[in-house]
Amino acid sequence: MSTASRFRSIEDTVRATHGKPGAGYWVALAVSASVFAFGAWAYSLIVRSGLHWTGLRRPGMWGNLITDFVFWVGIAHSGTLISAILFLFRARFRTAVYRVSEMMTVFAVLTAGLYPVLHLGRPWFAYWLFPYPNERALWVNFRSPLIWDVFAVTTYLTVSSIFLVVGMAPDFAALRDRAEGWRRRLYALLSFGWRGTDEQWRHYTRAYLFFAAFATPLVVSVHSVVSWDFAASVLPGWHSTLFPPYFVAGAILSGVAMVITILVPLRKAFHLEELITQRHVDMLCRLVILTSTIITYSYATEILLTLPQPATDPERSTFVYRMTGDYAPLFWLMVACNCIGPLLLYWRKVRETAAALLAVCIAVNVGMWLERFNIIVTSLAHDRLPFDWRTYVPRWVEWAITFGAFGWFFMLFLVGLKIFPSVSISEMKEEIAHEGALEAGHAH
Amino acid sequence: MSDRAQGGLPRRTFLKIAGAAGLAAGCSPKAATQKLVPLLVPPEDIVPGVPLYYRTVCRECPAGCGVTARTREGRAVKLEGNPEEPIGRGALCARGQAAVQALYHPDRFRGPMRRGADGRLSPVGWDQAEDQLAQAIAAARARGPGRVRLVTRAEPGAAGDVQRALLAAVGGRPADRLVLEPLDPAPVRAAGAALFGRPEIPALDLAAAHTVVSFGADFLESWVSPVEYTRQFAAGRGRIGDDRTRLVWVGPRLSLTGVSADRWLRVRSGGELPLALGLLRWVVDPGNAVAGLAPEVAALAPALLRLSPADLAARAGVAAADIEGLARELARRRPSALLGPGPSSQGPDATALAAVLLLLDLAVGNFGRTMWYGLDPAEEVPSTAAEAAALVEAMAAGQVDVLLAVNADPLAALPAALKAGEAAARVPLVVSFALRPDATAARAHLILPDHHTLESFGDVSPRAGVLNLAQPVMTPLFDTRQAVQVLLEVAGRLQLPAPLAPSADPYDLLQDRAGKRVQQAAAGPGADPAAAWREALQRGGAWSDAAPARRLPQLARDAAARFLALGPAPAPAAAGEVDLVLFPTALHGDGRSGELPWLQEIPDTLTSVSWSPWAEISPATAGRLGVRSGDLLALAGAAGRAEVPAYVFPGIRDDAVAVRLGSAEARALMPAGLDPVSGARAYAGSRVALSAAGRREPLPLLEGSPYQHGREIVQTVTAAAPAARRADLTHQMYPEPRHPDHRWAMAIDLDRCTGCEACVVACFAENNVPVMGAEAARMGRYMGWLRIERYLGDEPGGALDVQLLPMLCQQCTNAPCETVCPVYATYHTPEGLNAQVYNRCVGTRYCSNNCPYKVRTFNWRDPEFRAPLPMQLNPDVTVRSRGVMEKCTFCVQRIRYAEGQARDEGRPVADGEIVPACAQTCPAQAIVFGDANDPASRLSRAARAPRGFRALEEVNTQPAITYLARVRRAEEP
Amino acid sequence: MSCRPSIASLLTGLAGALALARCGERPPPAPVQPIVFSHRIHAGLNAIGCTSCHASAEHAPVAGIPSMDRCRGCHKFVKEDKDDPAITAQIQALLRYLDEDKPIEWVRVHRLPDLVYFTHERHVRSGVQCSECHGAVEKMEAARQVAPLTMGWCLECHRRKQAERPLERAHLTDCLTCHK
Amino acid sequence: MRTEPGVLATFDEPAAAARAIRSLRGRGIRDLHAGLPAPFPEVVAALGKPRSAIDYATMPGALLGLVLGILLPVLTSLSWPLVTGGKEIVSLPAFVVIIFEMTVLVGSIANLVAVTVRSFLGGGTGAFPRGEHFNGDRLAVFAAGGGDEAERVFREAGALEVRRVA
Repeated sequence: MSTASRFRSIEDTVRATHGKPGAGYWVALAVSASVFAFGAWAYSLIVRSGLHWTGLRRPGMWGNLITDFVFWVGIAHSGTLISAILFLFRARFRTAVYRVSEMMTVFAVLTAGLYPVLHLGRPWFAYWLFPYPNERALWVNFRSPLIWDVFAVTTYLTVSSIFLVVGMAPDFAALRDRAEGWRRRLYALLSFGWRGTDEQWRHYTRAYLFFAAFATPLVVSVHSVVSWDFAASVLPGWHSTLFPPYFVAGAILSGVAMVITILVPLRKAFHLEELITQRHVDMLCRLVILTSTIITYSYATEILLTLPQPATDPERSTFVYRMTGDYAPLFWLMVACNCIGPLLLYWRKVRETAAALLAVCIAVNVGMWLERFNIIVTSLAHDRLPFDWRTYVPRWVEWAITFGAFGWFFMLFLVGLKIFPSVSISEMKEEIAHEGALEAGHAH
Repeated sequence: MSDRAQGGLPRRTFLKIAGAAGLAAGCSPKAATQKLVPLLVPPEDIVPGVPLYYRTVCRECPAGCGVTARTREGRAVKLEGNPEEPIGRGALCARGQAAVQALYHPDRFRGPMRRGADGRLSPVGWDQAEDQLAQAIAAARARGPGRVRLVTRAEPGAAGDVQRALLAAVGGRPADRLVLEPLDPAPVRAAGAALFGRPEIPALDLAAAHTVVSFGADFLESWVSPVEYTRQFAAGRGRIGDDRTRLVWVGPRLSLTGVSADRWLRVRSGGELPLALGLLRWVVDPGNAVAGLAPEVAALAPALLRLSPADLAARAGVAAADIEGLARELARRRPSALLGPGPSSQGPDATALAAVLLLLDLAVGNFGRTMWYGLDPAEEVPSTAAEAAALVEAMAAGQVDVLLAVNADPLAALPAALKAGEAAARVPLVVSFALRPDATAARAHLILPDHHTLESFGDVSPRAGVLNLAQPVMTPLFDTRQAVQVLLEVAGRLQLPAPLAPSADPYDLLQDRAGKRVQQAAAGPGADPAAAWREALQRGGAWSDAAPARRLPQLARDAAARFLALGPAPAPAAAGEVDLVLFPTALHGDGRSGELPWLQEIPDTLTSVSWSPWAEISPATAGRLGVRSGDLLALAGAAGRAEVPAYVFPGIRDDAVAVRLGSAEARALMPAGLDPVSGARAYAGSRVALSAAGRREPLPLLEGSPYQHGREIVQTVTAAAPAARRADLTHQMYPEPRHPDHRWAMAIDLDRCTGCEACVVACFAENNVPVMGAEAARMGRYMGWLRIERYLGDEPGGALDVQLLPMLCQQCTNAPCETVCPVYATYHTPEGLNAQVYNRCVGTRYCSNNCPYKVRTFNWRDPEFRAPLPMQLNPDVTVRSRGVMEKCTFCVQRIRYAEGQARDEGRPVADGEIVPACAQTCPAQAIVFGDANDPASRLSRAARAPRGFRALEEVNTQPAITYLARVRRAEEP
Repeated sequence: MSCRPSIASLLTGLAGALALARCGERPPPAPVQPIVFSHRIHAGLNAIGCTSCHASAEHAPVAGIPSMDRCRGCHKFVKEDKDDPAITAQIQALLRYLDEDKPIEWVRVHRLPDLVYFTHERHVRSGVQCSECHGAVEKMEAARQVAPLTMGWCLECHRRKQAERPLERAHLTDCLTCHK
Repeated sequence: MRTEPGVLATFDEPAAAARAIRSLRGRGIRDLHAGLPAPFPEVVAALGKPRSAIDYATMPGALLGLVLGILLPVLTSLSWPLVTGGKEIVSLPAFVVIIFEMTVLVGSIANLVAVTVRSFLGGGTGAFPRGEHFNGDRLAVFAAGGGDEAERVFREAGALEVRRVA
């Protein structure tokens, strides 16, 4: 089979994903859209009459919404990790999967970015969080971790979007050349007049390298900054130097798990098996196992370092409360999902049976959500003055918003799938040409 | 902030209601287009934006403290004590301050009403109303004496005279006037009468007492004159040595007063008398050779020695050693004061108890040193429960044609068992002078709403030598009329031989009585009576320190004997039966102030319950019944039954259950029984069957965990170890921020604080803290800036060691809340305040998360102030809208005001010139505020005390608030 | 502080906020008053001092608007303008109010939001001229707002004054000096 | 964009294209351009053009970001100094995050601008004939100014089609 025909077959498979959507697609889209709509309506209640709709109360001033924020920022991590870091490490297995994870990243950041605004008492003043010259001569407090957040998240959104769009330009060009009608016009637009001359490639590949170089430390920084939202406080259970690496690892774990959760059905639905092979999936599973063990280590460190403290130590008291108090079931469920579950991936059987694999990965995502919930809620519920201890239980409005975000995410994703090339065509071609060269080498 | 939240609503409502002019200028601008309505004729001394103070008197309880009312733009915004007045001395209790909410209560009657045939109330003109009443009275008068009855609160002043005169004029007997003061300690009067021929409540000077023993007398909450007693008691606290006043609490339940006690003798309900007898017996026992014993008491020894200590101890339910220990202390630490009985110990033997206590006081020589006879004017002795019962009988028997309820709500105050409601139904004309709907008004045919005290003239002399004057601090809000005036006008419509008073105008009346007195007192060479009267009105009264009768009361021969014997031992309790303890609280007293928002919203100090009644049971009892706090308990007694949510409280005996007086539940359970000697209601001495109702009604609780979990948050010191533990903060990362001119700070003496909640009410009033209601309270969304944290001990199930910690913003130097705010809504001012700029706050709520003291409250929804409550709002403080964080500001508006004054006069701010609302009103003067930069300031000196410690100091927030550790009693030898 | 999402709240970031600042700076036109009261005639031609009507400006937070009594004080005698019938007409209108003992419902010209703690006393006593904020009222027929009365505008002056004596005037730029 | 006459040859194997390019350059025909569906290393190598100099845009961008990242928090904190939590007005440790994020942000934006100029929106097409697209299954080599010789070389290298472009 000649290189050219294999090039063509790749394009065909990718173009097939843009084919006329089936009933399943429409159902999925309708479901996610309506879930999102309900969440949006639920939030409108809060805008209209205040946060009393939530289960929040002193001392638990943060709950579901912030949990969701951290969760989605976490999801957003794998994308850039896979595309940028693995690119720098020349990990070839990334080629097939990085486009999907990049799309995921951008949409996840778009989701995460909502929450800091949603949870505000006066969301209509959210723009006060940005430093802009104003008539009141007021700026923002750069000492506040929340401002670090604003910068980290916006930067991350910008860079990862650029990364995605620039990376797709050559593919759009390829699609453009074979598309008609609105698609042709759209792709012509999105390919930024790409023609694939050696000259263009020369600068493009260089620039791409730099994007990767920028994105790599950014990935690490963003979730560290998010972790500082908590670590920079004085609250027992939050104030911990371990948080940055711990959060980054957690983010990657949840992110990769999410990638798998999306890839597995995707390659079934769009018959991408020969592009996204079992080998790719295996590599991702290894990532899951690796990060999961890091997480396990972090949990252990936190607990083992505080347990020796005297029983009156608030720090210790908080951790004991986390493990034995009102929220203990959630804690142990989290341990099961994040520490035990991923170990199942050691067995090939689990990795190869889609159902089992999905189960493990979804469990990890549940676990990671719980992790953030536990960190935020249990610490707040058990601060230094026992007289103020009080638990927090999310109300239906908060759940509606939480799930609404999933609706929003998958809505974007489903639309994206029908427009974006979900596998990088040009890089696949490069791969093939490379393999071809090797075969030729053997032949002689 | 939001149009709805404030500004707009208050002002519009005010214009509608008061129609006052020039107000918009004073109130905050907000509405779209605003009208400025000029005054036609400017009243002198009302300047928009400038506070104006009036002196008047508090009528929320018989103590009759003096009041200073702060008014703005002609409306009362806050009540404070009158510093010149000898009883309150500038302090005012929770109930006293809440009176302003009765003034602005949304439910107030807008004018006189008459109940039509359809049973519905409809407005009526004053003339018609008074005519109707006059005719009814005339008719009743014709049918003989006793057909017209009048129920009133104690009125030691002109109002009382008028009432008596009116009844007399229509041929009534003195008994036709029922003075309803449910908590009046009649047994003390009766005992005084029996022993010394003095039917009085002795005046106290607890400051002189070394040991105070209270037999159920909650003198720091509601007993007789709580503000005065608290001040006296606190004077002897805050010291380490042996001269520190010690308090011993005797009773089956640890009341809030008991919390201030150094020792709690857990007698069983009804065990107070045996205990008192035990003390007396020990004291007079020649074997113990107590020196300096009053001979006439010593003479009682033979009778007393007949009692066996063991038996007494058994009857009291305490160890004989405890009785002896206390007796020794009384013998050693003189003078002392033995107080009682109070409602929770006022049983069928109340007079005997009172008598024995008086004998003890006499024995150890307390008379003339800590207590005196001769200061109780006794001009308005409240009626006894027996008389109240008689009235109800008369009503039920149809012997009453006209019932006048003046500032009294008999239907709510009397036990349900008396069925006063049904009885009232048989009275042809019930007239209520209530300000707003109450139980009596609900059955009244005619409602003639009285002025609020703050709208009326009057005089109160709670004690010989004390004449407190009430005067209007603002024009009446509604078409109401002062009760005395109505009564006089009604009298005017009866063809009486002579008018009761020269004029029906309350001011004339005041002058005619109080005015004359003052002018006589001022009479003499070179004196100007008129000026004296003017001055009296300005200062809020006329006070002469009438020298109390120094001579000791003479014990009447053989009078004591009858009190020295014990009745038969009470029958053992049947299974499931426990003693019923009814107690008043500092916030509700006898419950007369009704459902005022602040008093409802602010949690009870001991239980942290708000908005709901509760029944206190011990953990053991709870375990036996298998209930936890919030489960409904069914209480069934001889008087009646009630279902109340349980509150599990280690501060009560296993064989007792306690319910707050003034609640409908307490009324239902209140025994109709009396103390036969004094005729007082026997609140104690009855039993109820206790069972779990099987339903649950979660209590709105403020507390999370009531235990300190070994964290030593609230510290205590002893004579042995007089210094509090301080964290080592020598290693600092940053230099401390400089405070160039001032550093405002506060010191709170936990040895003085009694947890009376007066400071909390003051804070609500001063800072427009919103009342969010029961649902929010249940949800834990209490908005108070200042809360009194109450710890029951170290660990659950551990020793009971109640500690109070008033918790408010600590105004930290290194405030964790400040760094995390993204928009500088909170920051550290050059004067050391932790500022909160509401209009900059976007509501991330991170500051609250990062606050170790959790003193920041968040506006989950827009607060609602029902008209005319907005008129009480302090114009110097915004009402915060939903979505913003708020917290204690050290009353920055007061700081600003004082600094402005000082700048005008070109002088520095003087020490003690700035007083936050909480410190101002504290009856115990436990709160000191001042400039920490000035080493000589009262604050600096207080904060330097070795007892001083800071909350969670190890977090290195460097709070501006120093707590002075409570002093634990040194063990008795 | 406004609780309803203003238009500016919808577009976040620089552009929107600057737009907000702009519209904040334009003072509104003079409102229509129930009767045409001419500051020019009173304060200008007749040179009546500000505080002789706005009496409490020097010793109270609010300057206060003159009571009807104060109007009567002069207009007991001044009942017409010989050479200007228009003015006479206005005086007649005022006299009608006075006869009926009705207050004139003036439309408010200067408004500060409730979150601001502003006191005339402090400003007047520290030597700020009325005209610095209210403009040349004595030249106005109908009083109108000339200054934007925005925070930036207040701050500009506060900073200027503070710069004169930085040490003892530190509080001039403290948030709590103006916000309650 | 100048279009000059030359020879355009299309291949289906990068290797073949690379071979052709090498022999052409051997013959002194150096003005060569390629249209590639992917950056095939061998072809790029054969063309032997210098490494892209896009760094010269990206690096200054990053530095500018760094400077802005320092100035923004420092100057705004000083413009209205408010003490929070007893910390210094200018507390650099807290600003590090801002500095870093700004560096990355401005750096990548500069990078984007640079690559847009050089490779997008018609940039970098050089002499490659307009209207010719090779993003699909073929790649093409264009010998600008090439004549019969170029044609022959292409055919030898196994071009699928060879044609003249006027």
